[in-house]
Amino acid sequence: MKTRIVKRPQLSVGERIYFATVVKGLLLTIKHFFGVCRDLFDWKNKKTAITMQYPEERWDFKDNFRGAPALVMDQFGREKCVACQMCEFVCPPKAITIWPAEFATKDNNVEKFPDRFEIDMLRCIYCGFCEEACPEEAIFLVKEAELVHTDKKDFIHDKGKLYEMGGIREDRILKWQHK
Amino acid sequence: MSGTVNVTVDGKQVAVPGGLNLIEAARYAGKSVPHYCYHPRLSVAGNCRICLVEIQGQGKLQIACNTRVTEGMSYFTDNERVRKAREGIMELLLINHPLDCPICDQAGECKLQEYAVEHGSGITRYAFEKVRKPKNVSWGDKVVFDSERCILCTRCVRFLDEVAGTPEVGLDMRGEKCTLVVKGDGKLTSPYQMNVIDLCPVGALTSRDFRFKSRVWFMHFTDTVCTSCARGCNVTVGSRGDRVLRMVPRANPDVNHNWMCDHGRLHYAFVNDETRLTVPRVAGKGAPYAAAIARAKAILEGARGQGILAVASPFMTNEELFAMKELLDRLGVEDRFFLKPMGEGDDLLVHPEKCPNARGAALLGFAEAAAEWPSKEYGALLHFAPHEGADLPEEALKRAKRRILFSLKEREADVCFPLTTWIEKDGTVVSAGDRLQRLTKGITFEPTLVTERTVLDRLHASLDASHRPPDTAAQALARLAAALPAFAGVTWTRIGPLGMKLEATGAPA
Amino acid sequence: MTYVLGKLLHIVIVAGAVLPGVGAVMVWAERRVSAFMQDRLGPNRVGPAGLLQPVADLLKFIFKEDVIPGHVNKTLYVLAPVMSLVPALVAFCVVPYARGMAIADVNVGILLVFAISSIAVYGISIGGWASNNKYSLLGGVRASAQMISYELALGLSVVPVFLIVGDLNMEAIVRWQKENGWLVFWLFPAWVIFLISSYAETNRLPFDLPEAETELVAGYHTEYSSMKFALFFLAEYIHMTTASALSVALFFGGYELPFVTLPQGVWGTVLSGLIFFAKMSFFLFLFIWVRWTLPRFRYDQLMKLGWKILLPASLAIIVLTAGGVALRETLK
Amino acid sequence: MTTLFFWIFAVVVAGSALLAITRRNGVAAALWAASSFIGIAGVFVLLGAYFLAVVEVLVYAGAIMVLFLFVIMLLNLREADLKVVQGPRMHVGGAILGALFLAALVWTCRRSGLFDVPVGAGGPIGETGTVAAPLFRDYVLPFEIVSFLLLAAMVGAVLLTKRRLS
Repeated sequence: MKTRIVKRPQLSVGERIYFATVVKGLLLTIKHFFGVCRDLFDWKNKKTAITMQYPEERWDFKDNFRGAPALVMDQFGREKCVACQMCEFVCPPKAITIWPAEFATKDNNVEKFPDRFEIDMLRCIYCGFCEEACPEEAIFLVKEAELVHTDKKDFIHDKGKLYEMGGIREDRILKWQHK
Repeated sequence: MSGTVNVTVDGKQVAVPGGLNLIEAARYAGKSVPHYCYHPRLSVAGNCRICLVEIQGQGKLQIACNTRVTEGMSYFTDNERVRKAREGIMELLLINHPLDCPICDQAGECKLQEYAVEHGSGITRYAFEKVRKPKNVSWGDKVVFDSERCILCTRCVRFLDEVAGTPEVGLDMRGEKCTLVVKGDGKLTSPYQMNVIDLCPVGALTSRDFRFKSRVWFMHFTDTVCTSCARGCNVTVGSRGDRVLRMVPRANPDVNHNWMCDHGRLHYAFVNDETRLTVPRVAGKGAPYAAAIARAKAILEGARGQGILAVASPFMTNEELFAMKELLDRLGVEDRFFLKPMGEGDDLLVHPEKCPNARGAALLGFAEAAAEWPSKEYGALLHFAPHEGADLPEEALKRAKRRILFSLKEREADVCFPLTTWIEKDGTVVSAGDRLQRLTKGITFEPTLVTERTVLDRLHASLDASHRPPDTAAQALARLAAALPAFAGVTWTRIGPLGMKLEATGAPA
Repeated sequence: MTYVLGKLLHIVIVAGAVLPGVGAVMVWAERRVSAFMQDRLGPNRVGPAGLLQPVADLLKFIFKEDVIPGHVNKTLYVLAPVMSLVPALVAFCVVPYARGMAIADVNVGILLVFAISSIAVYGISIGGWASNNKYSLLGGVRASAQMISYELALGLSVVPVFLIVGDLNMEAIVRWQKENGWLVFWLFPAWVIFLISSYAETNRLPFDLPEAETELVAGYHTEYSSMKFALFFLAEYIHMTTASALSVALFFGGYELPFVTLPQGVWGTVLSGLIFFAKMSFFLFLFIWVRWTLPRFRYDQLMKLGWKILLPASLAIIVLTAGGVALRETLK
Repeated sequence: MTTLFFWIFAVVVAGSALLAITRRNGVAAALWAASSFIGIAGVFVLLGAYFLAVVEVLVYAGAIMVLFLFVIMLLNLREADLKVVQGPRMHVGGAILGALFLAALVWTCRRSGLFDVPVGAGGPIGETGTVAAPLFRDYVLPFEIVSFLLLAAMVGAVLLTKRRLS
């Protein structure tokens, strides 16, 4: 490793007096100040202000955004999750709890389903491992990022809530149709 | 058959007992040969073909399970030819496999999964529609059959025929339609039928009781002993979150080989009973242990003049019985009994004594209760209620003025301590044939629960400040071994995971 | 008696409404301006353009639990915010903020301002000491050392004003500027020293070492919360107001405008007041502007600047001005 | 009115001074001293000596006592440390010295005839001009000598601390 000695830069007289640099700094800040002032009158074409007026304006999340995990149904509105508990196993903060159950009737060719499926959003770290681990493509991290509740219990998303958030996704597996 | 023969496995020379097959012989060289249909306790079928090995001097590959070692034999378990053959077998086996591992209970302990990873190629070239076979077929109220997963190894067929003695299952049809069928109405009847679930190397046979309860990788496994009868079958208990989910047999050639009865296998529901007593009750109200022990002490001291009746339970471990014996010695109690539940037995494993430690209770000086109870009136009763079976008759209970009970469920008594079950504590029991075996703690049902040995020791210490109770079951056993000649020389490590025979008792094996 | 009552009313209006009002607006302005300079928007939800934010802040301060930590010197801890606020309010009394509208028209006016604002440091130092917290103590100690260092430069920087005007009375200084032009044109270097020193005296960036949050948590007011903290806060803004007012009165012609003669009577007074407030607002804005432009000084740099640069420079300006005045007198 | 204010200030001055010398706590003592100075400034105001009043506050309360406070805070003396230097002998010695100094002061003032001058008689005393004129005109040499002495003392103090450091 070669040692490189960096010489402390020698300030010129003008810089040592500071006045020019101070004025330069003041001009820079006031430029931004007036930039935002201008933007206030023409908010649509704002140039300087970076603030987003949050509840009215919202960020357009990218498709790979990792928001809250949610369960999805196939295009026929059928449950995709088979309660294999891979997500529960892989979940680093142990946020997922599944109570598997067996269908009472044998009419369908799907045997197992989650009786209860709970994700504790106070534990969830939005890592997306559940989505990666899911062999049935039944759990996805959706663009939901605003979880505000006044009761801790509400942060435990049950099956109904998870399906409501997840909605329907085109399915390639269609395990209900044939096996 | 006798003597040793020298064989070369993958170039490594080993001496193995004569008469072994190549799978077992390979173990001596530290090699494992994959196998589905072969089971050391069943006859050889040789139909899965995954155990093919190359024997030097023989042109074709041979199945290792049905070939016995000969002097000077040299074979390869892991060369290019063998690997290629296995890969082909794996691909064939998986052609019609439904790949429903996500909902299969076998996942995680499935030989198909393991060998697919170890020996499979990872891809399939089969591009056609898979064969559909019946799924979720009920084989009675204990076993569920999935024909698509079945690889037709016939282990279950052979077990029911050769071990259980009830040949109920057979193969039906041929070729790709080949499947297992049950005789008659299609329901299994054998009291040992659930062993086929353990035997099945894939997920074709699953337990109705355990079905979808838990994935195996979530479970915590504890090696212990079944307590449903005096046989003391060695088992592995699977639990999750301090609740017992299943019991499977653990191989012990001296007790149960690889099997256990269905009754014992399903005999754990009382452990998970949420209505169990978890805190002591004093006069019908919940109380801390300290208060309950203080009350029990007062009752015992107050009853000294009037006599105390002590009734132990054959579900207690030797260490608990010894702690009780020490307490009774200290109190000078003469009348020590225990109740032995009896039932039906059979020739294979089921023992008529429906408790794990009746022999231990007898060795520790408790008398088997006769039909006639002493007609004396007692000042106090110290009674460990058995988990099941006949309890103390009502008139015997009434004969004591004060009652100190240990019970699984709440009962009317002056002091009622909660019992802990066999999976919640360490200890030893004396199984049939004077075999000393270890129980191992696997779960903590409730953190509030205190084991009986600790309660007895604390009660003892409250009566006698000089009593220094042992901390662990191993220490308690050492104390017991020092005090009783029947247990002379016994230590916790000497018993080992498979148990030992109590030589000193001189009883017939 | 009418005179006393009138004065009392005057004091109550200025100290009870005008100054806290300016402080409140400044709290809002500080947050909005700083936001704008950083391309943000700042508080804009409470009321139109967030103008009611100070009210919301005040409500929060009032309803917040008044915590007095167990380890403090209770008497001084409670007294410190008051000791900080009172001098700030009193110092404004000699400022002629409109024609004939100084609360106290004293002939040593400007010196009185310095005297009173020099006492203000007690509030900060005592607050820091009474909190019994190492960060607070360091903040208090820093405040006292910094105040003494910059008071000299501050005081000496206005001496040339007196030399030129020949009077310590504020009204007289304003009148002189009406006739001879703003003093800032005569004494620009002195004004720069005055400005820098007044930033240091008000503990504003780049001289906010007593509360340097990156080093001292929150400095002297680490242990303060609710209304007590609000008093410290208010005191700082009133000090800024006074400093701005002084700058206007001493160097920028006070309530008068050049080349314009204000009408006599009530309207003239009101107009003059508006002019004064407009000028003052610029300096208040400058305070915020500078704060969000320049980073904080290191402590040794602060001391070096005060003692080695500003003090000799202000002395030199005095000598030069005195020479100039003497020359002028001789030439007359 | 003036008399009333005079008495208020007098009580403040004397009371604060007493409290300043009796407080164990250094910070409290310094604060009482500052309060005393402000009282004195009040008395000056009553006399019409605005300049003196302002300078009293500016220099003594605003600068010197702040410096004191600075030092006291930095030293952070504890009660136990103070007991060592505050024995009964110190109290007696201090009282005697103080009494002697007071006597000398009164004696000097009486001899100079300062006590005979009626209050407020000489017009605006302590105005900027009236203070400046004697200081820079009549007594300019003694003033400068005193300044020089102070400077010498300052340089000496700095040197002393420097030597101890090295």
